[in-house]
Amino acid sequence: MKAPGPTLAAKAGGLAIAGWVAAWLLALGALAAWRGAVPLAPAQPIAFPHVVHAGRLGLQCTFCHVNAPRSPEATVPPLSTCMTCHETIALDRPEVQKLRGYVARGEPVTWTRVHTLPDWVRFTHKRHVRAGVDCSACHGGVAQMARVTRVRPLTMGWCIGCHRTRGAPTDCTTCHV
Amino acid sequence: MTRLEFDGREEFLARLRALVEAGTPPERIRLQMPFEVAEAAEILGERPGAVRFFALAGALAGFGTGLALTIYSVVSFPLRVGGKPIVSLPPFLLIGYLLTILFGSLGAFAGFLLLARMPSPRGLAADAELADRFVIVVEGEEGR
Amino acid sequence: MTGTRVGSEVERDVLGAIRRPGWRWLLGLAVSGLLAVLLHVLWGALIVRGLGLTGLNNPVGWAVLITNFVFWVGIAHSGTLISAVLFLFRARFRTSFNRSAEAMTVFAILVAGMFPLIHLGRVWVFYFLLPYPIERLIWPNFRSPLPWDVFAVTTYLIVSVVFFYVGMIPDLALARRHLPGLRGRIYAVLSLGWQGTGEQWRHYARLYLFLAAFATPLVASVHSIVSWDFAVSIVPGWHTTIFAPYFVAGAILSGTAMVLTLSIPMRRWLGLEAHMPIDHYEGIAKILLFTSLLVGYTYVVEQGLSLYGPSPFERDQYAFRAFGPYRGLFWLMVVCNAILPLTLFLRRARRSLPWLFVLGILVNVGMWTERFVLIVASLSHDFDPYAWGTYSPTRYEIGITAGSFGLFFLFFLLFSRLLPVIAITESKQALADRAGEEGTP
Amino acid sequence: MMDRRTFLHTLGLLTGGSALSACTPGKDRRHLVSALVPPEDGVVPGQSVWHATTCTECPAGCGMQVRLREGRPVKAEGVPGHPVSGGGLCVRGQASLWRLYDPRRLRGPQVRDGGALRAATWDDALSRVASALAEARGAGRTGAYLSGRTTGALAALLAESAPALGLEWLPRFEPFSHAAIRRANGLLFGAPEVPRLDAARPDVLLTVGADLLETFVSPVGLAAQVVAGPAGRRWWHAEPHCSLTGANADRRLVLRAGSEPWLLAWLLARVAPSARRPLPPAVVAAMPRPSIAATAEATGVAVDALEALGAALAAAKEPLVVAGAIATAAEGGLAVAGLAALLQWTLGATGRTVDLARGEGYGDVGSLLDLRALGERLERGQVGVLFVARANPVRHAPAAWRLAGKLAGATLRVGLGDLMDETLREMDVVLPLSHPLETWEELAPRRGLRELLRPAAAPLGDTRAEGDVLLELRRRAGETVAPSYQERLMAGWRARYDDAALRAYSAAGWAEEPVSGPPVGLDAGAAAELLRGVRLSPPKPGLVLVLAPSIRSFDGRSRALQLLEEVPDPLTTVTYGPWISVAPGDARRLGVADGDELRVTLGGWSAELPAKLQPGLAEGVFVVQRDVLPSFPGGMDPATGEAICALPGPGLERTGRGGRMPYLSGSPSQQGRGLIPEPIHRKETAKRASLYPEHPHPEHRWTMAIDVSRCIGCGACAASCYVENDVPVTGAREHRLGREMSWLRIEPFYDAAGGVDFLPILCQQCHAAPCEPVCPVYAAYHNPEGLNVQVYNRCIGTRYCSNNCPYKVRRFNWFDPVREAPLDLLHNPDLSARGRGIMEKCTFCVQRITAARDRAKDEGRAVRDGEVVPACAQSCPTTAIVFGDLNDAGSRIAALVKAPGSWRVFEELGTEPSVHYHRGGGEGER
Repeated sequence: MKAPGPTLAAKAGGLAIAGWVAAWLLALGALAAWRGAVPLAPAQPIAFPHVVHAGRLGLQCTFCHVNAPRSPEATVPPLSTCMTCHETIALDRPEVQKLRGYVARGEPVTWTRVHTLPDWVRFTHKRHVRAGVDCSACHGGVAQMARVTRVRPLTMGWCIGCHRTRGAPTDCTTCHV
Repeated sequence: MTRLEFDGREEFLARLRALVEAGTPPERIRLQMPFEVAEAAEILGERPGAVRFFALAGALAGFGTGLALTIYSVVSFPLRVGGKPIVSLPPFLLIGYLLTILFGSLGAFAGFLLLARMPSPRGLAADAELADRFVIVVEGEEGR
Repeated sequence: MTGTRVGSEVERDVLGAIRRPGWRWLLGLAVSGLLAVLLHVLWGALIVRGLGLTGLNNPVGWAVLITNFVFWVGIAHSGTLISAVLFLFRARFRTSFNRSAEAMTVFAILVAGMFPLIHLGRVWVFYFLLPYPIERLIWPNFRSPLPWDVFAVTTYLIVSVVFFYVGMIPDLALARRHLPGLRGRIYAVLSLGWQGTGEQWRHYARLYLFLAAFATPLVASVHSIVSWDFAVSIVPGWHTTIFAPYFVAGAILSGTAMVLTLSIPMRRWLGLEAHMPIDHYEGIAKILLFTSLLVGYTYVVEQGLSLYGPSPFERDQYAFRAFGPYRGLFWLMVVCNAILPLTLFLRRARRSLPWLFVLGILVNVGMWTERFVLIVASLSHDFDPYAWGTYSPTRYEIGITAGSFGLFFLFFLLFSRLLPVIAITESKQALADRAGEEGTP
Repeated sequence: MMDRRTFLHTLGLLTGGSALSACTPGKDRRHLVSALVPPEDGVVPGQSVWHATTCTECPAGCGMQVRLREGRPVKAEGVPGHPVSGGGLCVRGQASLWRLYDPRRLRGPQVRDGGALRAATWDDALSRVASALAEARGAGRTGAYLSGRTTGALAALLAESAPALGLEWLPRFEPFSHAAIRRANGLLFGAPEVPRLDAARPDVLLTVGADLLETFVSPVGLAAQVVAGPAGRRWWHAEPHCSLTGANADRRLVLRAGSEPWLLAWLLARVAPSARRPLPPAVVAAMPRPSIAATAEATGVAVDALEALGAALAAAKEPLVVAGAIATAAEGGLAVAGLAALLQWTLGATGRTVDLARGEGYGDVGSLLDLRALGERLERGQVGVLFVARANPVRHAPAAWRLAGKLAGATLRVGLGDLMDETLREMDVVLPLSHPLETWEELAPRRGLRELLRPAAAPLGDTRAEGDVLLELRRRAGETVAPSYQERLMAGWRARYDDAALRAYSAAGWAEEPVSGPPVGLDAGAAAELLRGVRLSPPKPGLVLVLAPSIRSFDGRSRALQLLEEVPDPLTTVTYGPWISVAPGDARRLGVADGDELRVTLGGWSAELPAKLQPGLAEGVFVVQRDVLPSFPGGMDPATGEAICALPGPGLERTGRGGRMPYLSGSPSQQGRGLIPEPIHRKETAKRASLYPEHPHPEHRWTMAIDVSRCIGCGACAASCYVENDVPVTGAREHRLGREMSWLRIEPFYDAAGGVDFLPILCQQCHAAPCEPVCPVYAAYHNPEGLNVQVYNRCIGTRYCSNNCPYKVRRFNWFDPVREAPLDLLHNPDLSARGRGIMEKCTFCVQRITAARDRAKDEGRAVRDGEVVPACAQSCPTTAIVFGDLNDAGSRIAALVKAPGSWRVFEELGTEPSVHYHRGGGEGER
């Protein structure tokens, strides 16, 4: 009862300590992993090129996103809006044919959100648009994008920064109710 | 160089005193002790080390940090709670006080390591000697 | 007789203890290890399912978990007291206990520190509490006592660890010499290559002095700050100015009691009777008695203030404690903390290790109940009669409490085998001093 | 004549979120959907639309407006200025949305197959019914159609459909049939009606049994009237037990059960000589004249109390006596109703505050007599197909009748309803009815009033409107009928209204038409006859068990809705499960405490109920709310057909079982802590004692004032808050642990005399809030508009704020709040997410403040006074809650806060709450 002693003690001790530390590291790791990451430029069911519509054709954002100035949600246009032109225009393009396919099948198109905020943030497009904030302030130069990409951080600090510079309210209830 | 070893503290001190009175320059005397003997330093006429300055620096830094942190935090994002003023010093002083102690002790420790040249490779060497007796080493001229 | 001979005895026995793990030790290790695991499992359940698994409810938002926090922070106190304060007062009996007391301090803070986290509703965002420049641009609220806790406990932990470690450096160097092979190397590295040269000793002495000087105010401040978690609020029974001294006294009482509870068996099982003489225990017993008197006094003053004061809420509250559903615990706390320790006025009691051991346990039972009564009774009977309600713990809280003891003893058992449990170098010095006094008439 | 589209549009059929509009997925934050075509005009996603419709949780027919978001009703509120309800909506009305989304709602037809009910298709179920009808016709057996009270368009359809299907439409079955009152009025005035009351005008009001504030005919409207009574109005209420109505009366007289005739007879004799409308000599001759001593002896009411009452009634300018409910639901109920009617007549109330010409339209409601007759016919096998629609006779018929068994006498039993109940369980075919918010309907709850119901949501299950079922059955019988009930209704409206009228009707949700009835006259002979029939027998001594109606579930029809169990009973604060109220004295005698179980026996009937002490209660009286009983233990008064609800001589014994029961109040009394200072002196506005400087509220300073003299404790505000703010509904287990989540609660405080004060407590939005500084992360802070904001996503759940809140209004999410589908659709999209581990609380409906500010900004103006109405204030039937901006000097709130006698709870703590309480203008006698 002497030789095995120290090694045993050391082993047991080492294990216990290691286990405890590991548990903590694990917890912290899980913590770091805990956030719903959103891809910056997700693929869309139809590769709608803003660069053509908003860029080359120079359509206003609100031409399609009609609700932006009058509703909290900008909303994407119904397919009927697309069809006003694409009944006749660019019928040969594969993406346009995709679109017509959806319409023919009577199936709504489900886009992947690029700019999204957590459930605990209340954002209203109406107020921002009416305050004269340019769409690109948050959405970046969509008019130059073939595929819409999130270029702004959309973090709280970023929001507050802009609110402060523009003298907009920074009371918590402005965004968190 | 000469090396003297003692079992008892008293003999050790007596001999050390003798050496110094005999005119051996203190800087040529190296000691090793199993525990601290304050008198030894006195005999060699060494003044208390510089650890205290590190401690002081740490303490002041801590207090400053505490106040700066707290005050900046409320000024940068002022929020009204319980009708209290935005800059409410009493609690902030508390933070300052705690950081004083924290930085102070860490400063002192850092200072000690620096001054005592620790961790020292020589001390870590497998054959590093550690006296459980009192040792006086007097280095000869060639020692330098 | 000269210092070194006796000194080397200490050295042999203490470092020898590192080698011999008895079956008692292994058993203890296993039991406390299991309890520690239980603690983390139950905590996991709380995180996944929610704090509803506890018995907490609407008026009573804090209970056993916070009780444990206060309790363990209290335990942590005697460590600093014995090592720092007694060092400054040059109390000789300190040398038998300071090492284990310091270890106890460190472990108790580690355990205590877990509880504020355990009782958080959303522990996964605990970092909101930490003051670092986050992208949200928003900081912790330094006007709230909880960030004070964060700072106080962290400071206390770090300072205690440093103090504990610095005090151990020379002994680690010794251990390195006694243990061959890998473990020797480990101790060597831990000792940072200490050689005990005059130069090192000179700075070391200054450092130790300063650490003691810094740690001493912490004894008073840390538990005062913990007490302000309650005193700063407006809850009847919490909102009193006496809380800071009241808590500090209580903390030292429980800490000292824990020292007895731990060191008496340790002394026996590690065969250190020679180096932990009864006289030293008598010294500890005196501290226990003194703090117990303080605590008893605060009990009286607390009730007195409530009766004297203008607030009907306060008056009702103290009546509720003494005669309400928690009266059993209330009187238990009075007996354990303020009455039983009075036996220590008798020299025989002070010198009887069995009694000191039992008393140590009883006092800690009393101190735990004190915190429980203080927290739960006050919350369950505050301002609005409609909102009154009582609380009783569930098996989750009981399990976590047991687990916290497991974790603490796990740490302590490991310490008792892996590190020198008595300050060898200091003992040597003490012995030398005594020898010197005897030698020089 | 407008074209069909504009017609539909006018009816709001095509406006935002109506049943037909494309409903966009509300919660999905990961995707966006491009529909094929734009939604119908008017739909702007993320904006709410309010639909005016009608509440159907009880027969009163209060106005209800429903808020629609993304095609789903998310909130119900009262219609301001509505002729029935006057603008409030009661706790049951709030819960009607829970009925719409109730997970246990019948999703499709069921038919009985060898004992058990099994799901079936409509076609299958209906063809069964049709063939059974054909058979019965062949066998010459007329069927019976038993329904709950039915008015308006559906009544018209039933009246013509029943004969067409070979059915007899039996008198309507209502547990609260008010049969005695109708019988008496029929005898005395030839008008067998429940009169429409005007409780706002009387300066002296005596209610005997009639629980105006709970279930009596039209409680929301009556409550609004009662609190609006003239200054100095005195209101006596006489009853054996202690009801919410009694608790709110200026003076409650505890009558010995069954002694009501004594009281009324004595009063009649007392006031008749000096009355403004003298009684005919024959009547005077027949009048019983009990001595005051005998009356006091029999009723247990002190002589001087009687004197005071008699004198007050005699001297009153506008006296009103109402007897009903518990007072008429007993042997001799007819005498009670008759005496009360004569008092009304001779005191001059009839024709003024008691309107028989424009009655409540209960003429076609039957009574238990009709139900018994049906039972006998069933036993004799004279009934063909039996329909039971929207009624639960099995549960409400006296248990002794064993009605369930007798139902077997019909050839086929067809049940129509929305939730499975005791009656539907006995049926062979169960046809699920759509919720009133899923269908078109038109009600006429009282004579001269039409109310519109229109679909606010697409049906959640495979359900149909009763009208469509009837039409379909007639179609199958070979008739040619309207293609759908909707078409039939619309045809009716097209014929009745022009463009403008329809718009008005649609916008308001109701339309009133002048009704002229002949002035009623007293039939002296009948009156004398009735008086001679009055038996003044001494009431039976001993214990009495009172089966009281429940404000939370009316006669039990709303019992299935969990929200109504989550909201506590006003007097006992019991939430879940049955209980029996026991007077403290009796509790001592029986040796029971709260939660101890009692076995109650009445003849063969027995039930085990946990006891709850109720201080206001007279000794010897035990109260059980009749909605919680599985079966009805009482009998029937053969004279009127009313159920007998005051039952003498119950056996009571402890079972020995017991335990924590779910009630919320920690103490029935204020413990002298002066939450409601008593008496209230005009106190100088206390100087603000604080070291800190007053902090500014530059823009708004939101403040609330609550009139405790108007608060009747009905709980509508609490229910409204639950729905508006998605407050988690936690259930009995959590309530037992003391973990209710209500943001707003009403605290009943009993005084020594057994009087009750109700104190609504919500977050007081303190200016020096104790909860704020203790939060380590600024989740709780004070915003510049005076709100004590709780930022949910910042909260880490230390619960320190709740500990430090003197009002204990903060609620912690102990678990993740879960709602069984489809209840999860009942969700206010304006709120940010909350979940496990988060502290939540009232913030004066900050989402509504934000919405109002948004509206104001759009219109480039400031927020108007009264524009922001929190959910609680909106629903309050008695408008006890006023909300506004204290910075606006002209606002109502500013005036109320300054008013003398206004106080704040625990003001001495220096928390400076933003909720001010006051006792209105006149102090009650309480």
